[in-house]
Amino acid sequence: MVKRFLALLLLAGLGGIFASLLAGYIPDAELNLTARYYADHAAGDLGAANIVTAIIVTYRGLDTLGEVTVLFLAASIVGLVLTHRQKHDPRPGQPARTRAPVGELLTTGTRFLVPLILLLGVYVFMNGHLTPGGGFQGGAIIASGILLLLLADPLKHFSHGLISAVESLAGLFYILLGLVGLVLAGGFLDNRILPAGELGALISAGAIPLIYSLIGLKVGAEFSSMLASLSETEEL
Amino acid sequence: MTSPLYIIAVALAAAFLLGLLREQWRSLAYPVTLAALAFMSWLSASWLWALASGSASPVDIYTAGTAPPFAINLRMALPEAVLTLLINLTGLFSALYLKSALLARGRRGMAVLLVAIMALSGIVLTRDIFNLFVFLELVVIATGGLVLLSDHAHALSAGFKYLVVSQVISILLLIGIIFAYHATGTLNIDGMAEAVPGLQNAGASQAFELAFFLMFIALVAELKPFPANGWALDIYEAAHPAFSAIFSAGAGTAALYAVDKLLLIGGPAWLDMATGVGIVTFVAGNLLALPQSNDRRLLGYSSVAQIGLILAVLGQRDILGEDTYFIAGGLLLSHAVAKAGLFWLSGLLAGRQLVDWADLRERPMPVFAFVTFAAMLSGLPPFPGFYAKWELVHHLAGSGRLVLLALVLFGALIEAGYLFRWFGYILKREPPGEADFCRVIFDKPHRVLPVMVAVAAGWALAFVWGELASSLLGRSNLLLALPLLFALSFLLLDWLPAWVKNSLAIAGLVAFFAATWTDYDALRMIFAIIFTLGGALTLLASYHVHGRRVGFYPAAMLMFAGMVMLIRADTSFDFFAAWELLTVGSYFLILRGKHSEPHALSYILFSLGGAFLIMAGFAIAAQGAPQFALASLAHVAAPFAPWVFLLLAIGFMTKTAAIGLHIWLPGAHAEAETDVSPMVSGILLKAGLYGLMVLLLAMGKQQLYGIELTHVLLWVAALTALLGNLMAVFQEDAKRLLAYSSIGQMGYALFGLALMNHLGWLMALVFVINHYIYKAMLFLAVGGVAKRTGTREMYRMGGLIRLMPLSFIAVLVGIIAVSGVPPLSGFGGRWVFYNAILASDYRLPMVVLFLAGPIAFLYLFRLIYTIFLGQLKDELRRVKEAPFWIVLPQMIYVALLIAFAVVPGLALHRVDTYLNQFFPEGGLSWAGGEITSNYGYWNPVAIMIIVGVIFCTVFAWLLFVNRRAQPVKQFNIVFSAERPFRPETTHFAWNFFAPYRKALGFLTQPLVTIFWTTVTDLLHTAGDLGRRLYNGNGQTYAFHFLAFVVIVFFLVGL
Amino acid sequence: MQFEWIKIPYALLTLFIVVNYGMLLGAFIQKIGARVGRRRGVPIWQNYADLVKNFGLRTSITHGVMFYLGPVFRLTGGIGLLLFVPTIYGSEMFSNLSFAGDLILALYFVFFGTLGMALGAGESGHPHAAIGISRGLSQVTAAELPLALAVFSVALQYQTLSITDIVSAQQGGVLHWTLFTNPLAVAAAMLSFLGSMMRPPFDVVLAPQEIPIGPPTEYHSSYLALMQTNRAIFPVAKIVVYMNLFFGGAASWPVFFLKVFLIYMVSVFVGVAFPRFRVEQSIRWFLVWAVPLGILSILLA
Amino acid sequence: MIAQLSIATGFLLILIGLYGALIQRNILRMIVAFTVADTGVNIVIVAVGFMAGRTAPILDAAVPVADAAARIIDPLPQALVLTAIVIGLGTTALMLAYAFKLYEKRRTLDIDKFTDLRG
Repeated sequence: MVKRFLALLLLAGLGGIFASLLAGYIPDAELNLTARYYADHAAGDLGAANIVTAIIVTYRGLDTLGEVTVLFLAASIVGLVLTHRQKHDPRPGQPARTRAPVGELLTTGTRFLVPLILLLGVYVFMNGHLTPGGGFQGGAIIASGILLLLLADPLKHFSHGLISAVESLAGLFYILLGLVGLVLAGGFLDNRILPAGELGALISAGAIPLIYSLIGLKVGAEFSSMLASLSETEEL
Repeated sequence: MTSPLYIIAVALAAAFLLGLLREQWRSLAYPVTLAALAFMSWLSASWLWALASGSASPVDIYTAGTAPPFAINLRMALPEAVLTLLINLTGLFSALYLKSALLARGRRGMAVLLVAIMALSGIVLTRDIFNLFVFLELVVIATGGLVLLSDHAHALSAGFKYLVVSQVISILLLIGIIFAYHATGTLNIDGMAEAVPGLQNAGASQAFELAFFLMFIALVAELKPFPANGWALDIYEAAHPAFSAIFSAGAGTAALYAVDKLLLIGGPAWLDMATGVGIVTFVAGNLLALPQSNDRRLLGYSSVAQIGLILAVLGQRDILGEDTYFIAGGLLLSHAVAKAGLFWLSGLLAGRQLVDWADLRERPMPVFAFVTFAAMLSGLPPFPGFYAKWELVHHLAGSGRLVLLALVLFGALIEAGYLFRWFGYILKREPPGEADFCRVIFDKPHRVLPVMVAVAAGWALAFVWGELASSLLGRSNLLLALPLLFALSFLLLDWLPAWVKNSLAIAGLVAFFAATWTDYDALRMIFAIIFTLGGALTLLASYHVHGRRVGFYPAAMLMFAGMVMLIRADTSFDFFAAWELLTVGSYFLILRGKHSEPHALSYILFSLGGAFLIMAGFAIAAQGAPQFALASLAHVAAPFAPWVFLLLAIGFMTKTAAIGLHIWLPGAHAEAETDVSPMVSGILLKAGLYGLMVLLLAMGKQQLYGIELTHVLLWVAALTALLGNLMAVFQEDAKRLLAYSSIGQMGYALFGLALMNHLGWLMALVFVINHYIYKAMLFLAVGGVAKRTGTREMYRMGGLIRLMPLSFIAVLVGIIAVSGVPPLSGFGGRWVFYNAILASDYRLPMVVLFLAGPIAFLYLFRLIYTIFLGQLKDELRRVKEAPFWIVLPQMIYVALLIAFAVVPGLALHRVDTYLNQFFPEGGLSWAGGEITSNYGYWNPVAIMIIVGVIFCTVFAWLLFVNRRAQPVKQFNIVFSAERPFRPETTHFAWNFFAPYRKALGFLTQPLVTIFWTTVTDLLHTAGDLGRRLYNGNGQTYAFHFLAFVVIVFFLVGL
Repeated sequence: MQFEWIKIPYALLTLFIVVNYGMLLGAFIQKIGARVGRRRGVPIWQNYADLVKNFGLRTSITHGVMFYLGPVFRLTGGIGLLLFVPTIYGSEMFSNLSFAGDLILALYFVFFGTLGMALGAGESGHPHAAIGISRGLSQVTAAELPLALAVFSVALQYQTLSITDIVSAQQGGVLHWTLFTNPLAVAAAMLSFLGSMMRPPFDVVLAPQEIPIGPPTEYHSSYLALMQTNRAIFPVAKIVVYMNLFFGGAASWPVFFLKVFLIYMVSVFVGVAFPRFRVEQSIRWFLVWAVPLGILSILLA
Repeated sequence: MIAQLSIATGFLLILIGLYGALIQRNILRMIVAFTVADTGVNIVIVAVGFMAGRTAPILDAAVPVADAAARIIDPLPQALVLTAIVIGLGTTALMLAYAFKLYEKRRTLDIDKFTDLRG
């Protein structure tokens, strides 16, 4: 009871801070300096129709590299934790795990849907510079396909080696592209190592589609690896 | 120059590359990791070199080919270079250290480590607030992973608690960032800082302040401020020590720099909050560390405290100005290197209790490493923390921020307390069973190397900071001081046999005196002779020790180095540095005694406490100047002068063991080794007197609230003399008796100084010389006896006169001299004393001193009687005379005493003349053998001759009439019609002055001891109460954090 | 004041006179004590007889070097004290060896004999000796304090430490004596005097009647003779100091004999009238009664 | 007004999430509570960049480059929120892994049972 009261008291205090933040909030009427720069220059300089993507991949590319790394870290640690467990807890002599069948509908649906999902994922990250969406969204979609596979066959084993190879290669190329930017263009992760092309075209916006594709692959691989690792904990 | 971006790029590339290597190829993955970290370190180092040498200028690195604030930019300037180098090196050596753990966990662990180091460097480099957030989250997640490298049973729960609170922190940080962006229209740190003053109206500025508060508090929380730090402490305790090293040295550093960047945005308005949070954390962290018994948890609290102190320093940048980075950097680097080193060291030991560190005992290298780290943390010279603390204190005092100053010093004292207590455990506790330390060194060189690197880095930093201090601030680089170098060179020579080192030491002391003796005026000359030649003389006794005597000479020579630097110091800084050096040296020396652990601890604590008061006094006197010539103490402005006087006087009086501050002395002097006691008693105590002389010469009489401070000193001195003597009477332990007697004697000397007249000073100097000679001699004699008999309890001895005649002679001459009975030199002191007080205005304190005088006879008689006279014990019948090398100096002292008794003018005439410039009136006139004052006269030669002639005549007469006296056996006495046969029951020695105790024993109630025990108990209790906050529940820690936020919010009063 | 060789025979003359006077005085006072107790008492030459007898004893033993030297220290202390103080005011002849030092020398030299004696007795190994010393030292620290205060008060009063100067300042009539000009100091000093004369109520140190206790327990024959000699010299020497400081000194030997006798009688009167204190009682007594007088005298001086 | 309402909603979600994280003793519930709070944060971030009457920052025929500055909303918070989401996700995954390990070790998910390190 005391705990709840204290929690409420503290959150009331925090709420007070939030309330004054809210009270002091006045929506901008005009774009501020930074946003205005993006609005004016993103298309011209980088050739990206989707300004958000331009920001994510180029202007704040370092953040995005960090994000990718966050996922990489999370996947690594989850993998670390779980392989660590398996080494310590091999449970020898346990009979092969069996499960009740998951049902016709799910199995068939999976078989039907997964290619489509994967395709959609690729579409989303390939078109990240033109339309809403991008590497993360695409990667997540791809991972959802994997999830579907796992749901359909919980005992399915994914090749960790393949996943991590995709993940690593995508990451390495990502860094490499960034460094190429440093050498050939204005700076690390500058997308203007390739021609900007025509605004709105698929092959345009310099290296953005390439980078976003790599991100998409990497994110997809990382999510998949996390899902796979987590699914292996099921016997508990 | 290679772009600093490669630090990030290479780390990430290597981390991703590891994913390509199959789990089976771990032995390949590990070198890749090390290579990447080595490259990153090299890159930082090359930038540091280029920037420091001026061959490169600071650069801003734009990403995405776009200028900030539209894209993220990084910066590489000197601070960044230093900090990234620190982080990367910590990472590199921790990776080395983690070899087995990393190889066991595989490539993922290595990748996580790489990313963690990269992210820490990123925090330092980035100039974008949101980018900083991303790096911060990377650190958090990586921490969550690296904690699991540990085998500790509770690493898992520790990591989870950490994640829980980190989540809350990141929520606040994000909210803060987005609103700050909204208010300023930029995410660039420098851009925000520029935008803030331009905010149009009060509303916008208010909104920004709120947003800034959230960002700031979130980043401050990353520094683990008290009390919102329970979540981090468990990490320190549970994680692998190598990771704790990163966590303490790397993460702490990065977070501090992040806060520093934020302060740039917030501006001066937020400095107070930083200071407040910092100093509270510093004090509380140290208090909480005090009751800890787990080594890593203690280090955790200590890390928290250190970082708190640096935060407080950052918060003081309004007065520190350009020195901020010198101070904060000194503290930070000291902290980081020492903490990393200590965490690495802790991994070499099996036990987790502090006392388990006794494993290190007898192993010079790790002990030296520990000493280096502890000294760095406590800010002792010559390490950077020392320079930093000096500057900090001076700035604080110059701006009148005295409360903060007091808190800083208080916290630092507690910190020194637990560090030195720990050191005492290492040297003095029994190792916990089988010490597997040796095996570790040979089996795991990769774990020893980082520790050694940290030690080397510590000394390198000491040199660098000394250079910086001398080039930027005009302080002297202590590591270039010849005496100190001489002392330190004994560290390298420690493999030599003791007698070689002893000869070197003696030669060094004598040569130093020979080279410099022309530099001293009469007053300093006396001290110089005692410190160098006197030291050499006591060192003669050290020849009796065989073997290598590891650690003795560095410590002893450090003490002597400090002392000669003390008398040669002209500026307050040099003086204080020398003071600290001699304190530290003597501490190590005292700690060598078999049972001296608690006493050495109380010695160093009182001494450091005193030293801090001295530093505060100097700082207040300086009034903003970084240092000043000692002589200009005389020109301290009026409102400060009495306070300066008070602080300095109390500081010096801790060394002379004035009453109330004396409780360290008896144990320290009594438990020290045979040849150490004369050094610390006969020589070291004089350093305090020297300080007081310097002080009194410069400042003279000061009044505080109408009370004359020298008058107060008189009372303190008189009480010291009385109670010191009285307590000496009731000691059973011979060396304790002598130690208490020193307290009393120092009381006399202090009294003479406080009289502030010509003869008073002369008397003090007579006491200085006399006390050196006879106390060194008595300690040696008693030490020799204790060595032979195996006890220091006087009632266990008795009748040793026939077995140890030379020691007896020394003690006999000694006690005649101490008691002031003519014709020996002690009388000269008394005579000058009476003449001095006749000229003084104060009469009441003298009464107390009169009472003290005769009491000396009691303990002196007891000393000689119970040891040498009376009944010889059966078990001591085969005792031999003390070793030659212990007796030899005693005989030299006997000769000196007699010489000084006959011709005191040799030493005193010059001093008398010298004193004329300060106290023109009341000097002595020296005509032939006669010494005349305004009141009386005295002819030492005549006295010696007359007494000698009478004595010899009577003696001859007795010889003539009683030439056939027969020596009889021991029990041939008339004893109540019985024949006693047991020496134990016949030797009246225990509780010798029982009636006296009945009459006056109430005066020796250990009130002072009770007082100080209560103080330390209170501190411990406070620490224990604080510990209850940390109930181990992650949710509670989240509560703490939110409460911290809300409370600070209301305190800031936005 | 300078040393001249002639001072030596003069000093020896003083010594001779004082030894004889002291022995006679001692016996006389013993006789007085006996008469008060309705006894006959010793003959007046008894001390001479004792001295001769003790020197004449052939066999003697020693417990060691310090034991042997103890009486030497003792007697040296007594003689030294006597000779460092001018005996007769205004007489160059009997100013003795006072050129060597002033009042402070005299006061501190008192301890020379005490210390040596204590050491010698200590080496005998006799526990009673040690007990006696323990008591004696304990008592003397308290007993000497009022004297020290009084002396200091007098030195302040006359602004000198030279005994001769102090005496000369008291010349010109009885009322110029310190006794009248600084009565508090004198009172304190006289109380201290009681304590140092080894007479009741402060004689527990020697405890001569009941048990063989105290430093001289083991001494005999010629050792004892030396100590007896000292016992003749020392009280007189000490009283000389008192006389010079507080009672105007003595300008001639008759005045000297009279004053010394009268001052000695003070302790005798008190001694026969009061029972004995235990050590801690006497310490407290001095601290409570005598020391405050001394302090007052200093404050008022 | 929409912006204020959204922000208020976000704040409310944060507070609700934090309340859950502070009160719930079950570790999984705590994690869920944190995701609620994270969602609140994300809403706030997006809402702060909202500008009434404008459109998404994607240039096409409807929004030509020339008058983009007058037509689109602030794109930056949208970029930031993506990062925030991903980071929240990573943390959540990590905490889930922790939860699993904690459960495996003690067979309980009660946070009060993991208080071995203290003081």
